Amino acid sequence: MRVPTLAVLLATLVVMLAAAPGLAPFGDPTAPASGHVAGHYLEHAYHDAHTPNVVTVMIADYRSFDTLGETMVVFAAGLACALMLLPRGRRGRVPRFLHRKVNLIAEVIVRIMLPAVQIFAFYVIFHGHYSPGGGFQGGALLAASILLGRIVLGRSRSQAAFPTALGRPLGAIGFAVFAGIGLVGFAAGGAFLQYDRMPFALPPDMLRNWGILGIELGVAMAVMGTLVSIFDDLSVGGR
Amino acid sequence: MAESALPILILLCFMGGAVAVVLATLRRPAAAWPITMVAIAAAFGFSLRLLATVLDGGAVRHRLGGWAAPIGIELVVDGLGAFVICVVTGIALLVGCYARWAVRREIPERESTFFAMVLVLLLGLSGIVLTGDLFNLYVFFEISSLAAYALIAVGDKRAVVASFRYLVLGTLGASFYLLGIGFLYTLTGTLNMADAATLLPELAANPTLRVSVAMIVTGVGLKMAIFPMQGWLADAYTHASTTTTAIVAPIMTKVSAYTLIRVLGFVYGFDLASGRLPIGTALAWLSAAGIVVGSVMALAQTDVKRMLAYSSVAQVSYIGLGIGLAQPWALVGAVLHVLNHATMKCCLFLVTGTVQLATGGRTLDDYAGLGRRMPWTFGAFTLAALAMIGIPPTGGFFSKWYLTVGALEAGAGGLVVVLVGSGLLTAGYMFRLLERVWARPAPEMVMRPVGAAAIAPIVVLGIAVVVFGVINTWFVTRVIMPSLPGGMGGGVG
Amino acid sequence: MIETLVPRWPYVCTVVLMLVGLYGMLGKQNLVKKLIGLNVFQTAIILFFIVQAYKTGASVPIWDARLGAVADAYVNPIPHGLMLTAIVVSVAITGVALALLIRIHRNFGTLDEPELLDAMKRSP
Amino acid sequence: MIDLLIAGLFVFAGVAAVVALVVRDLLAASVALSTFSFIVALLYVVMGAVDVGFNEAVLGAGVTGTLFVVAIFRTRRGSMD
Repeated sequence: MRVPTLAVLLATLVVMLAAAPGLAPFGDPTAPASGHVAGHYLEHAYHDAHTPNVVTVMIADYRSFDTLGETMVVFAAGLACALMLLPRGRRGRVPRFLHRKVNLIAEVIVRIMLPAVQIFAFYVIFHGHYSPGGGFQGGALLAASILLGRIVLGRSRSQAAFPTALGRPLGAIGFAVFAGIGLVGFAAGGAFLQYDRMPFALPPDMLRNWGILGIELGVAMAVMGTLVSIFDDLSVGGR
Repeated sequence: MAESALPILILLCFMGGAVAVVLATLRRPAAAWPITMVAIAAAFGFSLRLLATVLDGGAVRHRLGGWAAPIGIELVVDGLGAFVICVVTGIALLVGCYARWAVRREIPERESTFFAMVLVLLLGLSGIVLTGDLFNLYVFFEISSLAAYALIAVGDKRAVVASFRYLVLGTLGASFYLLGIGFLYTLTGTLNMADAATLLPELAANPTLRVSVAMIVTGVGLKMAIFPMQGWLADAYTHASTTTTAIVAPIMTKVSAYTLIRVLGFVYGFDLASGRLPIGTALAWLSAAGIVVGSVMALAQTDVKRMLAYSSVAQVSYIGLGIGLAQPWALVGAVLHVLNHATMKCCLFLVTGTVQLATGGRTLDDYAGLGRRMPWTFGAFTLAALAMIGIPPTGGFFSKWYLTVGALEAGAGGLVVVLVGSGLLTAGYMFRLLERVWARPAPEMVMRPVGAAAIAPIVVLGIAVVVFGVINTWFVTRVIMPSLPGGMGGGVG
Repeated sequence: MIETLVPRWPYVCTVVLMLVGLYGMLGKQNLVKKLIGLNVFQTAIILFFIVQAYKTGASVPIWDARLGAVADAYVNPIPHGLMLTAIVVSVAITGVALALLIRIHRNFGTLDEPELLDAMKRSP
Repeated sequence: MIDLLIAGLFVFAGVAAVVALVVRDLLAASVALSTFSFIVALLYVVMGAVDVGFNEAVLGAGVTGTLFVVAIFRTRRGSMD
């Protein structure tokens, strides 16, 4: 190991250990971080958005702008891969592991698994209000099912299920859905992403509930489209 | 504090622009540039409007989702923020005008993705400036960095290696920043900047607080290329494509510098940040070292773009020095230098790009006699170069003047020596170049034509360098002083 | 020293993981290894946040009629929400970095730092 | 009891991380990285962060691993260290 590396490692170790005395002990329920804003979230989230999962309310309502930025990060990563690896390869010049002979056992198993994975993914998206999960996890599961198809079922069949050219536009549309839902309340005179100002005849907590579901769908579309497009760019792009 | 929709409108311009570019270019690839320009122009208009609003009525905010501050995220803009956002969008508008010509020549097949990526970069940088939430700032930090990695990778053959190095170090910096706000959060339970600022003074004796300051300064300093973390910058700027360098170099490090001012000045407060751990002094002296190293390295280069990249290290360190001194005049100089350095560095990099695209030349000797072949371009170049050295009445003189006054008032004689000495070094490498440009005979060679749309932004920037120098007192008294942290502006008198 | 560290032992564990990641990023010569180090480092930071959110004996932050809206009954949800974002960011960065690695390999034919420096010297 | 579980998972995570950095076969290293992510996802769940654990399992262990494998197939499998 070279000297500068060792110096950085030692410096980090010393600094991190120097911070220890000011931190709350492990599992301390009275830690300062647990009061203040966190206490407010835990006590009001269900009342505010009619949604039991506090983390979902937090990322999709209280701090939804972070999530919008995060969706932009994913979308930007897709764009970045495209910028670096375009033009994508011509047909027939895909790497060997993507078009070797299809293995019958793998194919049968994957064909049984795929619908299950996709149904589970939709469950994760729509049930994110009540249980762990939401747009990111569901979108990533949908993308994973497509990737599984890409690897096992061969190029032509997996392209028929989800063409490569669809990936990035789907990402853009997902992001637009998210921002568009934010704009509805904004156009009605509220703040950006203020769901309870959306012009529907529902109580505020139900409006937020529906707003959260809408942006989860947008996130899922963006994540699914972008992850598939990143995979396609990495596997066949840039030759 | 007044409510205003302007901050979010600026961000929506860039978000909408990026999505529109991706969707519109599926059918019409030529639509990328016009959409980009409309988005940037609208954002610039909103920024000017925002500056006017803030100067009239004080800071404004926008509560996202309608949630009040520590519960939700809010965008907060004061005089400094409005000033920096105007610099960012203004520079972007000028580079955008230039970009159509350059991108068509350098990377025609990737035009649409490139412009979408530029909008994402601008979204990230504007978000950093506008947000009032520490974690939201991290998200925008990553958006801008991600876009910058991709844009830098589009360049010559070695650009990808430079970009990868930048990615590793940049992610390390962002991670340190995240760790810093993690400590801050465990101490205070909040992520809102204003809320944290009210909670922190009680915790002054806490060792974790000092570690969190150190982590944040290290993380942001890495993005800002403060010595000894400047290694990534020169390669990244040298090998990236013309448009990338012209847009990344002037504004990206400046936005990081502004982040540092905000976190140190407004969240921790300079007194608290420097208590028992001399963060400010360390930053000032490291910046001084960066100024020397950057200037000396610039003197050693023969590749003009690389020379300017090293000079960026030195110039950004001027800003770091002003922040480190935490003295009112020095801060005025630092903020003013954000504007001046952005203007002149943008002008210089646009000229090197134009020369590279028109003649293929990169080294000092390739510039021999070009002054007569491209009089307008090199007229502006000369003004910007004089501003780099710090010759009155250009803007560069005044920002360095305020910095020197600040260093004298703070009693740091050694730093004054560094500031003056670095001016001499800058004069050394700039006059070496200007002598070749103007005093050598014009070369006999065929040059590709340069469009008027490419020359116009360069000339505008060259004039702006002088204008900003002449009207600098307006910036100082109207914009910067009223919004210095902790009522420091009153102390300047 | 020891008496401050023992009650905070999971924090010390995350610091160790952080150092492992940092070593991979700075000490390894292969670029893929650097990237793996980066991933470990980021994961360690996420772990740090989650460790800070933990409360002994508290439930997961999903509202439960039996527990009611009592803040002390649930784990702190804020670091969880923040780290969801951080995980997605780290995956996005990894994707971009891998795209860069493919380009570097195409341009210079290697991903090992010493060979890469040689190849860069040889190419114009 | 739960502390013991957390400690054990930390040990496994550390071992997986070190293995990911030490093996010379990059494919094995990326598998080790996925393992590391998966163990860390379990740690999150044990500490009550169910959403984060789910996300880490899907994105960190699943998608990242796949992307690594694809990139390694297109570059080189061996590493000098």
